[in-house]
Amino acid sequence: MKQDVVVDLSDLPMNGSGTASLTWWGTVAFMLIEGTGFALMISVYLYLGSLAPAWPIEAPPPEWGPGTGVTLLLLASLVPNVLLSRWAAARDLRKVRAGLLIMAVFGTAPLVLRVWEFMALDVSWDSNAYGSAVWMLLGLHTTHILTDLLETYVLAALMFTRHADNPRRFGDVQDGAMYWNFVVLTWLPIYACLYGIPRL
Amino acid sequence: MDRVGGWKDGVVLAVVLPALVLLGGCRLEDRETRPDPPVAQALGQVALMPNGIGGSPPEVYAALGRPYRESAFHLSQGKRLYEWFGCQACHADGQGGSGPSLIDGWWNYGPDLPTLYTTIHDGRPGGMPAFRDRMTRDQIWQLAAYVQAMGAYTGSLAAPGRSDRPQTRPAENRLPAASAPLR
Amino acid sequence: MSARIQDDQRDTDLADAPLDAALRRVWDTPRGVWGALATVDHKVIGRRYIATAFVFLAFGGVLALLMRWQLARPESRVLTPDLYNQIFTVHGTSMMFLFAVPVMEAMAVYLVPLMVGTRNIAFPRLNAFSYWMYLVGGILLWGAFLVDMGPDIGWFAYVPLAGPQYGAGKRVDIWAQMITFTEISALAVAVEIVVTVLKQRAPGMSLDRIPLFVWAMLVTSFIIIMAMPAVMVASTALILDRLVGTHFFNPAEGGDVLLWQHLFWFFGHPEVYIIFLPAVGMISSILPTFVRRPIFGYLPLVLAMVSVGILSFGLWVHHMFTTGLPRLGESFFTASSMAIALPSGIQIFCWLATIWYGRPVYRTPFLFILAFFFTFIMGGMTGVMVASVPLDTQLHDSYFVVAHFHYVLVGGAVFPLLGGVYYWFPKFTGRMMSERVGKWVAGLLFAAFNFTFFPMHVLGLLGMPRRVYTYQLDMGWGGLNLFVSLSAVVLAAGFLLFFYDAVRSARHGEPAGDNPWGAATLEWATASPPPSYNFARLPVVRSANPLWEDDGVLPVAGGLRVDRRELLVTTVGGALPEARESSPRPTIWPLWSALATTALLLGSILTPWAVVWGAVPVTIALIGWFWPGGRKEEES
Amino acid sequence: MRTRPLPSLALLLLCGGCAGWQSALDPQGPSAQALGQLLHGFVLVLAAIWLAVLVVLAVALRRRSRATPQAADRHAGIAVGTACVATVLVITGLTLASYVTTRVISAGAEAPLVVRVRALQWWWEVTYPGEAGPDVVTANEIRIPAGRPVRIELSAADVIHSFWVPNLAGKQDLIPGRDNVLTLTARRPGQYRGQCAEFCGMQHAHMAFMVIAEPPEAFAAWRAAQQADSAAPAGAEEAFGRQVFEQKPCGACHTVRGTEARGTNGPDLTHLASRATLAAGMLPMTRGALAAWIADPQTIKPGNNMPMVPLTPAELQAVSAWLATLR
Repeated sequence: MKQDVVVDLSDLPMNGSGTASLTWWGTVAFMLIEGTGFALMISVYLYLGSLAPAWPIEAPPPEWGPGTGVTLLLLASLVPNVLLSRWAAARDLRKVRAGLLIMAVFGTAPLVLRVWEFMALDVSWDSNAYGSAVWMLLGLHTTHILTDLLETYVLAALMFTRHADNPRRFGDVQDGAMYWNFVVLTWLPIYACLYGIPRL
Repeated sequence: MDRVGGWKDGVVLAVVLPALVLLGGCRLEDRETRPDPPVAQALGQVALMPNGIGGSPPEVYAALGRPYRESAFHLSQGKRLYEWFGCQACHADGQGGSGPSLIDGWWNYGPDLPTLYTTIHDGRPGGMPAFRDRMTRDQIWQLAAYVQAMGAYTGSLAAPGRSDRPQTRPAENRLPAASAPLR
Repeated sequence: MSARIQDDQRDTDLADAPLDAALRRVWDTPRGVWGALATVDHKVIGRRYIATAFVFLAFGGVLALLMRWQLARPESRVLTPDLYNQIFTVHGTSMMFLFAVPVMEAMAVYLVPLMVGTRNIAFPRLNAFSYWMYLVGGILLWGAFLVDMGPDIGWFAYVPLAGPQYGAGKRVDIWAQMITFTEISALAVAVEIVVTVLKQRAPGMSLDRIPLFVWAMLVTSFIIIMAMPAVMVASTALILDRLVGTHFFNPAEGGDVLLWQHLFWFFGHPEVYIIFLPAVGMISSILPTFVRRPIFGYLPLVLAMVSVGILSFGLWVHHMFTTGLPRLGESFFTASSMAIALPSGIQIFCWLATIWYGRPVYRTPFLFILAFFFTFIMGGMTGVMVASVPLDTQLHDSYFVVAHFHYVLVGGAVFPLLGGVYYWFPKFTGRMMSERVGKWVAGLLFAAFNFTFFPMHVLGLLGMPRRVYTYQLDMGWGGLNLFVSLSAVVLAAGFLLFFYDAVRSARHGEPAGDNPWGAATLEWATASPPPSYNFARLPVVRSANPLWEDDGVLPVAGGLRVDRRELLVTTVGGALPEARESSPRPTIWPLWSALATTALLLGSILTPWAVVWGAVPVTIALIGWFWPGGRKEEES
Repeated sequence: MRTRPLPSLALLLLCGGCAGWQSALDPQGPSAQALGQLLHGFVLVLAAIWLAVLVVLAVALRRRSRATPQAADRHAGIAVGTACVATVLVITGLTLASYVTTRVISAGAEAPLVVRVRALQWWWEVTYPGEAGPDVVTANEIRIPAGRPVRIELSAADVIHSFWVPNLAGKQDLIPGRDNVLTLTARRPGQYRGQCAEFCGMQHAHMAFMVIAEPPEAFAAWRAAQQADSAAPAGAEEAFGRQVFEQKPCGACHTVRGTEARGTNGPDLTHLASRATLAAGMLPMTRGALAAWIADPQTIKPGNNMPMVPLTPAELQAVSAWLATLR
């Protein structure tokens, strides 16, 4: 087929950022998948709760302390996270390095506190369906913290190598920050569910 | 580039690999529900030591490939029989009651299969009734294997999972029974 | 011809031959085993995917024949009940999870990038990973079946039969992990397709110029994204119940048996549309070519697909009408199930209108579309019957339902798919399939299918439940069953003929040329089979039927680099160029990642601790995957 | 009745009834009747639509359009719009018809007679709670008085099963942890076969039962007879059979009231011989069938929970002889 060049693309940037980047859309799609997963797990929790004559089943409501601590830590982490995203947008390598290190700490702290949160549930996963539901809900969210934290570690390491000063890296940092926001925001309904519903 | 990969790869990968599994495999989870009558008869030939503890299983047991202890199907049948024949009345879910515990690691007569078989088949002094008139030999083997699995120190891949009943202890496939916390 | 390629060499400066050579240098998959394992070319992976899916179709068909052999006579003893139960479970599981969904996604993996005019799918390495995961999932299921460890609980694995107490051994665990494998692969492909369609369309391909197959795949991918997590949650809960003693499905400890059914069908009903919508898209894309006019009702067709996608999430309870749920809820689900007849009807009507004002050309793909009309509409009609709560109490779980879903899935999806294979085969291979054999294939499959499955409606009404390994002589079902079994042999012969034709034509078929059917969409604007880079210069789109524009000259865009893998990112709505983006080179890491994930998932069947130690190789593989290699693709 | 393929196809298309003792096409109760009518209505309407679409397709294939593209689009738009309106009307009508049928079926669910059915792998335990006297417990056979609604309370002991007597009513699942209810009415005395309709494991295919509708007097007499203990052995062979039954493993799982056998894992056999079938609808209730079943249950129904108990020929003869007298 004969061809006729009608558009010249030479002047386009060599990679897209924000909504012009493919990874941004991929991250959004995966957030949609995982958000659906969280919504379903919350539905399972509510469904089992609606069937049970008393909820929680044969267990006290989970203790406030560690869970609230995790919530506060996660909310506090939003501040450096948003700043990190801005620094990445501004392609400020030094600040991004610092921000990633801060985020590595802010990601690790709730994970450590999570251990106490599991214990504060005061129920085992094999005690009854209530225990199974809260463990799975909390476990699912912990997996997300863990994976995002690993990503933060790797990005932080990467930023101290020769691969650092590259707009793609800054894009990755921004996508990572967006994903962390997602992890924090999805925690809020789960927190409300785990700690509020048993006290209604 | 068309010579690289594509159709042939897809076919080859999907056909050859399961076939390899077949070559190396055998019938891993066979469910034999009908032992031949002569076999069932021979299953009773347990040679026990004179003191009634320890012994060798019947020759046919080895010939069958030691099915009872390694087959998840037989173990789950054993678990069903444990309920059906009222073992729980004395042994609870293994914790014991008026009868001894089956999961504390202590065996009054030894934990080997021929002994367990004989215990169930002939009964023991102190209240353990004989089941020879209430169960077939095949069933007694299944039950004995289940009891052994329940009290084993090492977990087994074939051990049953939890029952759809109120739970009194972690399921057989969870932990070596003796270290399982009781509640 | 191979002039030296400098840094930042642009295609605008090159004539056709040097341009081809330059693009091949960066886009061709390397030869040899490493190349085969490392390739990220969507066409190589797509072909592999399609071939694998058809192998699983053939395997599943063999199982179907075994079942029909057993059922041909009452109280037959060809198969033991244990083996029969494994066979029907593996048949259903294999057809749904290893054939129907993957083959549709595989067609999309191959076709969507070509149809939207880009050079590779978005996230090509994820694409390679998804194929490996799919392959391992399939091998897991079939390997287990071959060593007598096949699941024996039906493809929807109802608890408590699939639960820890009644599902002895590892059979059910294997089923549940097979689900994980195939869902990971399906979700990965869905993400790739969404991003490819939204962001990689050729310049000018605005939303109202997207080929309908691509629209269908976009909607399907969104359904997958929203529906598949449900079955992941369900199968995870099942595995946890079985292996670590949770109580999701144990009524004695506050769990619920019906929770499984809710979760499974919240996925399971959209699943039907995950299979059906791509087929609808194929018909909408094939039909105009063979009636020589543009499709009628582009906008209603798109809206119908979108509304089917949305409605499909409101129907799941109609699989549970006999479980004793509250009447009011059931009536709601009757209404919503009936409502989906409207968008389905709109599609049928639009196709009829297209044919009405067109000039049909009776080639094999078109014959399959006609077969689709006959069978799928009947399946749709019986679908209306099972959507009615009271009627469903007689029809549910009987052979009527077996007939119904085969009419929908084979009539509604496999016939269009086979039509699609005949249609796109020249693009895939550069050669035509035989028109003479193709007509035999279409005729045989159509006739034998109806003879095989229509009598099952009657059997169901005569009281024959599904999933019975035999039936008694005095039930009076023997005659019909024998007839069905004999027809099934003919049906199998039809499929055999199809496979023969495909294999033969791949080597000896007539050479096809770029656009043998005179079709309108972009995949026909490049060579058959397409070169590794798909398009030497990216096409520019000015209408919904770009190749039917009068002048016969393809408008294209210039200015992309030829010294690295480069493609174009465009805006979501109007497809206006936004950025030149690079596409990854071949890499072995997706394979390692798939193998590491396999170790984790398989290990977790044996011990829960595998999740912990299995995470280490997975993490290493993923770091290897994402660690930059310093290639030109990394530049910005 | 033996069904041949082609006549059956024709029969369904012509909406003809198809008699059978387990058939939705031969309704014998008000519930099945209403469903049968609904079925015929649906089939008629939907078959007409199906045919109409195919006729339009056939015409579309044959004609040669000379319309200008603009006119074609306009006409097609009107036609498609009309077809959509028609679709909406039809599905609304069918939905309403379904709704009305549901109301008809669940109306008048007042039923004085209660029968409890418990499903197990792979048989049905049937209990008539005692009004005067002990509960009547039987298996795989539900006797009901003809012409009277009966309330069937359904529960499952192990996995999900489904209770389906197509001649009398639609099916209802038996689900562990959730109890369901179904109202059955048989218009006329007769035998109606039912079968488990939800896959439940190895012997799902052989999990049948009989619903036997009798005139109310006959039913009352049957019920009174069932409350009695088992009959004493008539002769020496039967007495020996009873002794074997008590001493061998049989009694560990089966109850025969009036004997030592008090097991509860298997069906109650007190009045075994009064039932029409043996082994959940699989065999006729004859002495020969009894002997065959006891001798080798795992060949007849592989995987069922009755073991093969080794018996001598004389013991087997005697046990089956005795069981055949338990009327």
